[in-house]
Amino acid sequence: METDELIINMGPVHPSTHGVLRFKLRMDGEIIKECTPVLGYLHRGTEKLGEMKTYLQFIPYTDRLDYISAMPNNYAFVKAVEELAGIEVPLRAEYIRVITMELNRVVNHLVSIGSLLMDLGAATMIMWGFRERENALQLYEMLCGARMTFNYIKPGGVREDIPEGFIPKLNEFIKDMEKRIEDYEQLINTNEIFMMRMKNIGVISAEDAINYGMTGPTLRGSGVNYDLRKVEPYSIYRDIDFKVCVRRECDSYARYMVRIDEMKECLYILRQVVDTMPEAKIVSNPKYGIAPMTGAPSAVMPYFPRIFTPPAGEVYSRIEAPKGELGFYVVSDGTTKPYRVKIRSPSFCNLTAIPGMVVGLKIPDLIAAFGTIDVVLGDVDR
Amino acid sequence: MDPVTIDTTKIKSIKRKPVTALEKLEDTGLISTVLAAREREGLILLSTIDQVFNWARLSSLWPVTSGLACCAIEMMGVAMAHHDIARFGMEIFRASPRQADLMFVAGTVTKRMAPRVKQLYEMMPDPKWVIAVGSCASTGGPYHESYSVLKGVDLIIPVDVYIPGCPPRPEAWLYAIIQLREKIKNEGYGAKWGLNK
Amino acid sequence: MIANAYELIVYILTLFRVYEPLLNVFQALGAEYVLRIIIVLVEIAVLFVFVLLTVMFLTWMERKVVAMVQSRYGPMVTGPRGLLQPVMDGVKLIGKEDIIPAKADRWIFTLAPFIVFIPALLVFIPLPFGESLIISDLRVGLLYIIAISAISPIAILLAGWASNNKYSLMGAMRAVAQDISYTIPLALAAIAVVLLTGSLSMVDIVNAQGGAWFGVIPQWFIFIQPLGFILFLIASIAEMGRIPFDFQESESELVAGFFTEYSGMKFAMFFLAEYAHLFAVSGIVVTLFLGGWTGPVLPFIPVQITSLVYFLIKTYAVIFFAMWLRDTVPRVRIDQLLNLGWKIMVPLALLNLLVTGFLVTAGVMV
Amino acid sequence: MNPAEELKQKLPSAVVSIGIQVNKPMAVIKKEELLNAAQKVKEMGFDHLSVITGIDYMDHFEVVYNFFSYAKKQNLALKVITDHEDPEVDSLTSLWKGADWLERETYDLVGIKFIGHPNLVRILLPDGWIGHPLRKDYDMDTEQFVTIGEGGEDIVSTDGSNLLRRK
Amino acid sequence: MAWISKNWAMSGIIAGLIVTLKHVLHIGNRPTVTVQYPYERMKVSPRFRGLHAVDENACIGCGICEINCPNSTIQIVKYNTKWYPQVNIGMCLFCGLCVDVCPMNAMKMTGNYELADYTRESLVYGPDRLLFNKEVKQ
Repeated sequence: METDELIINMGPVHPSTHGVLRFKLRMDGEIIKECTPVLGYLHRGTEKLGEMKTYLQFIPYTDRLDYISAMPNNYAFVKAVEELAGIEVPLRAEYIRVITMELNRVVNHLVSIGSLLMDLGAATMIMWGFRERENALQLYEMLCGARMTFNYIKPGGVREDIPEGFIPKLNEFIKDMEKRIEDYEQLINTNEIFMMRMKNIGVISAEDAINYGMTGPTLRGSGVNYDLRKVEPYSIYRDIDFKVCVRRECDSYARYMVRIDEMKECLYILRQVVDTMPEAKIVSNPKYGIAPMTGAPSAVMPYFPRIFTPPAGEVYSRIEAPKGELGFYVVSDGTTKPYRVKIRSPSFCNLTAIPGMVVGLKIPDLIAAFGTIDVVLGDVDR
Repeated sequence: MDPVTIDTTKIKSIKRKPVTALEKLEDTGLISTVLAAREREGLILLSTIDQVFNWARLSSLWPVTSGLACCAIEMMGVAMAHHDIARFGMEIFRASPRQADLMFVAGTVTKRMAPRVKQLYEMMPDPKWVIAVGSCASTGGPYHESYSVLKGVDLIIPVDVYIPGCPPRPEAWLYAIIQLREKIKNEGYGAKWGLNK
Repeated sequence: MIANAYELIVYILTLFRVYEPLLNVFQALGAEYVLRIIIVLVEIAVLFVFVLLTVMFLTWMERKVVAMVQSRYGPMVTGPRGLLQPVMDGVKLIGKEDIIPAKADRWIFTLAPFIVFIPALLVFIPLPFGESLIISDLRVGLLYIIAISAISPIAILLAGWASNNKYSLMGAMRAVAQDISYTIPLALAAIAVVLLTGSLSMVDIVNAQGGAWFGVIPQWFIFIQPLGFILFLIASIAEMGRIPFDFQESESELVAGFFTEYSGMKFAMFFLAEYAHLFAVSGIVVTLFLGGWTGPVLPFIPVQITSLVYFLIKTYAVIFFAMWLRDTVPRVRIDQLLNLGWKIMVPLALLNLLVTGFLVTAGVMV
Repeated sequence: MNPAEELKQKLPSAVVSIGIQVNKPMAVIKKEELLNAAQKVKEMGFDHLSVITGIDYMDHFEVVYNFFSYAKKQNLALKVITDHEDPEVDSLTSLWKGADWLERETYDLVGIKFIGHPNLVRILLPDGWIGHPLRKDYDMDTEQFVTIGEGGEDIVSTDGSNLLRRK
Repeated sequence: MAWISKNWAMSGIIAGLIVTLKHVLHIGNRPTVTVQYPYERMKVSPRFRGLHAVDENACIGCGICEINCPNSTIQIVKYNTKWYPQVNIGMCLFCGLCVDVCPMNAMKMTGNYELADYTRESLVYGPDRLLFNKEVKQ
């Protein structure tokens, strides 16, 4: 009998590609023979814009790379610039940065798990995830006035000190969140249908994962104990006690469980940071840049530079973003604008592994595996 | 006001098969009847039908799932528990454009995506509306200097309501939806086909 | 004893003393059958309106239940608590442009929604809504229902094929595979009930569950046939095509399944058929296993009304369960679904049938 | 001893110079010896290829590879300098599968060709796009439009009349 | 068959059903959280970055905001004999850089987010819509 191979295009506008990704699938019946992701539907030329903007003007653009967790993006770029210029950051500013970044990790994992479950057909989890995310966003709005695109972390500190009433609300959020995570676990973790869909699907061994350049929860789901916060501690992570969540099953379920564990770990970190936060209300480096001229609302108004010229040189600096290793390669020629900004985005490198992971599986498995890789198209296409 | 006379003989002499939706509707003679009635302000019944249809349309705007970029996350946020677009009967995000009435252009329309957005719009059945969300869709926004971004989605499809913001907060979306509802409420029957002008 | 809805209408008319004069008028014209036809048409009209209203209410209820699970409100703006929302959706869909894709098979594309919709209505004919509230008490009622339900896969296949879209075709294929593999355990589980009652008539099945043990526990077949009930429930959820078994329109995999290309009124008909089917199947579950319209008889209220209320309460409980389940679980994979159907449900249903057969022959049951 | 010096000891012919990239050791490699050096680097335990960056310096191109070792927890950067006319370096896809897309991206945006890459086509921009945007001499004034062809492929042209609405 | 023998109780699904039922019945601090927008509003933080506002007396029309804007949203235009910024909020990033750099603290961002409009031209907010007067407010 003669059979014909079916070519299916999933996307670019498809409900389960989390944005505008397209999969070109060569199918044999329901089995995927070959999967080719087609990218670039959200390619906005951020790297080119980086060469056209000054350092400070480029910070808002970093927000729009990985728009679910924008704070680590902000921080990664600022960290690169700070390393380049050798700026010291006040301790309180570092604490605030860590609070925002860990909060963002929780938000990111909520969205990631929620959209994974929605793709699998259970719409409830995403609603619950976004319900808690909304509370976190209100905290962000208190802090920096925006919900998703913060422009909060600046070279030498943060934009503003934390407002009054922030810490109690944060504590309330942490307490609430711990209960909610129990709910999620009860709803999903042991669900037989969920296990059936996730176990032994999208298996990638540790060697392959390293070879593909996967990082973050996807790598830790394959049993590699690797977290930049531990390996190359930046900011104040050296002083914080936390453990790296690792699972050895290498499948989609392991990656999902890593995310759940990481959320709990984030809450643990947040509690610590809030408890040990220094009192001195200095959130920017006064040696660097100029103070506001007139009518400053308070004495603790942060100082940050208006025109910023790091010395010539190049730096590659990376952090552990919620999705994996986020790096910025910044080349400076001593002017106000970077000469070249290269973004090493975790989603792009993690997505590399998809074609190898899904051959021989079915479309629903592709969706499950893809959901646990957790990509954001703004981060992939930049 | 003089009654509008419809010369049906002229229409029949053309003898062309109606192709587009507009021609089909004209073929039934409904539009011209309604328009004539509106002109004369005599037939209250027909304008009531207008109102009923407008009411139905504004009450059940089903959006097509077409998240493009950052704003898509806020679009999900609008649909979720805290803001709950379902109160307006809009939570049915149809994956297939054939069953949708409203398109949120939520995010940056890149050059590569532009023909697809246009195709998606063309696949939607009339009457249909478009809301351009955020700076990117309105004017190109942050990326309007970029080589690969379209400077505003209204260059390729007609837009009814623009929402500024980057991304706009969910209340701003709901405000825009209320604005759109106001707009639909005041539309004539043939409004989407440009006949009541 | 009033056997069915026709006799009920006659009875009511007689009660108001209009039946005799009417009959006389028609007899004088020599056209007695016209009156019969009119009464039957009235019956069908009432049924149709009832089904339409139920479907509208069900869509509203579905949205509200989902909203409640997800800590939000659901439709609120249109009408009180959003009750007018389904009406608005319907009116809007009527006013939409009707697109037939250029590459589609025009005739089949147009025909398919009707072929889906009509069986969804026909299923209601032998379904007893209450004491004597039945259009026609067919002697082969259960068989008829299963046979009529088997038409919808054909229509779905037609729709998927005619759309000329890969997603539609795949959705249709899956739907057909699913329907076929789940009709068998469904029928086998139902046959066990038939063995107990010895009749295919729905009214007989309900009447067999009328009694009570110790005067308290109702003699519903769910207690005699727990395994059969679970199998029937799972199979009927699969037949309805709801999460966790909604392959026909699994949004995240195949854009909207077999009705991807449908718009306007044709899409509305699929929608109507889906919810009518949901109500019908829940009604069948109630009839077969939950005692149908039986319940405590109240004084001063006609038994027709109380029985209808009991039936509706039970049916909505089953529907609520289906909606509740939908909000909790993800969907299974198509091959897992077929595995479940053929390798687990069919053998279990056969086992159940075997045991029931033994017990009935031995005279332990009934 | 930092890994760049170690590499220089092992492959003295390949390493032009060693330096420091803020706090990461860096070695400048001869263009012809890149594959050799990468092989050696992988043997030294640098199993994670973090990023490939192509930089246009008007008169020459630089390609920078950043590596990390999971076992030793060390960083290493390799730099290759190519001429501006016909920038070509060896592909590392045989050693790291993850290099595949990174190289395609560098080819797409900077225009550096990778010899031996199995599928060196544009990844972010559609096929047929004129110019490589991250080069300093990229023409930002000419707008390019994309339309969809018969088979769903992208067609690039500078004429947007099919796409744009008549105003 | 092996699968069913392990999972015949479906305890995971039943646990899930219990959680969702708790939400339906609002048991244990699981309330309905919806804020019904046109009738109720969320409290907007004082730092919220919404529509711009320019202090009429403080602004000196220096144009620092114009140069510092990442995507040339702001233009300085003449209005009533003085120069004031004009903001095209249809292009604005709402990043707050203009507020940060203003030497006179004249630029502010208000909590106004209800900005949707029917035309693209009406999104250009000239000084007539941006200016506010401190004295009048007090």
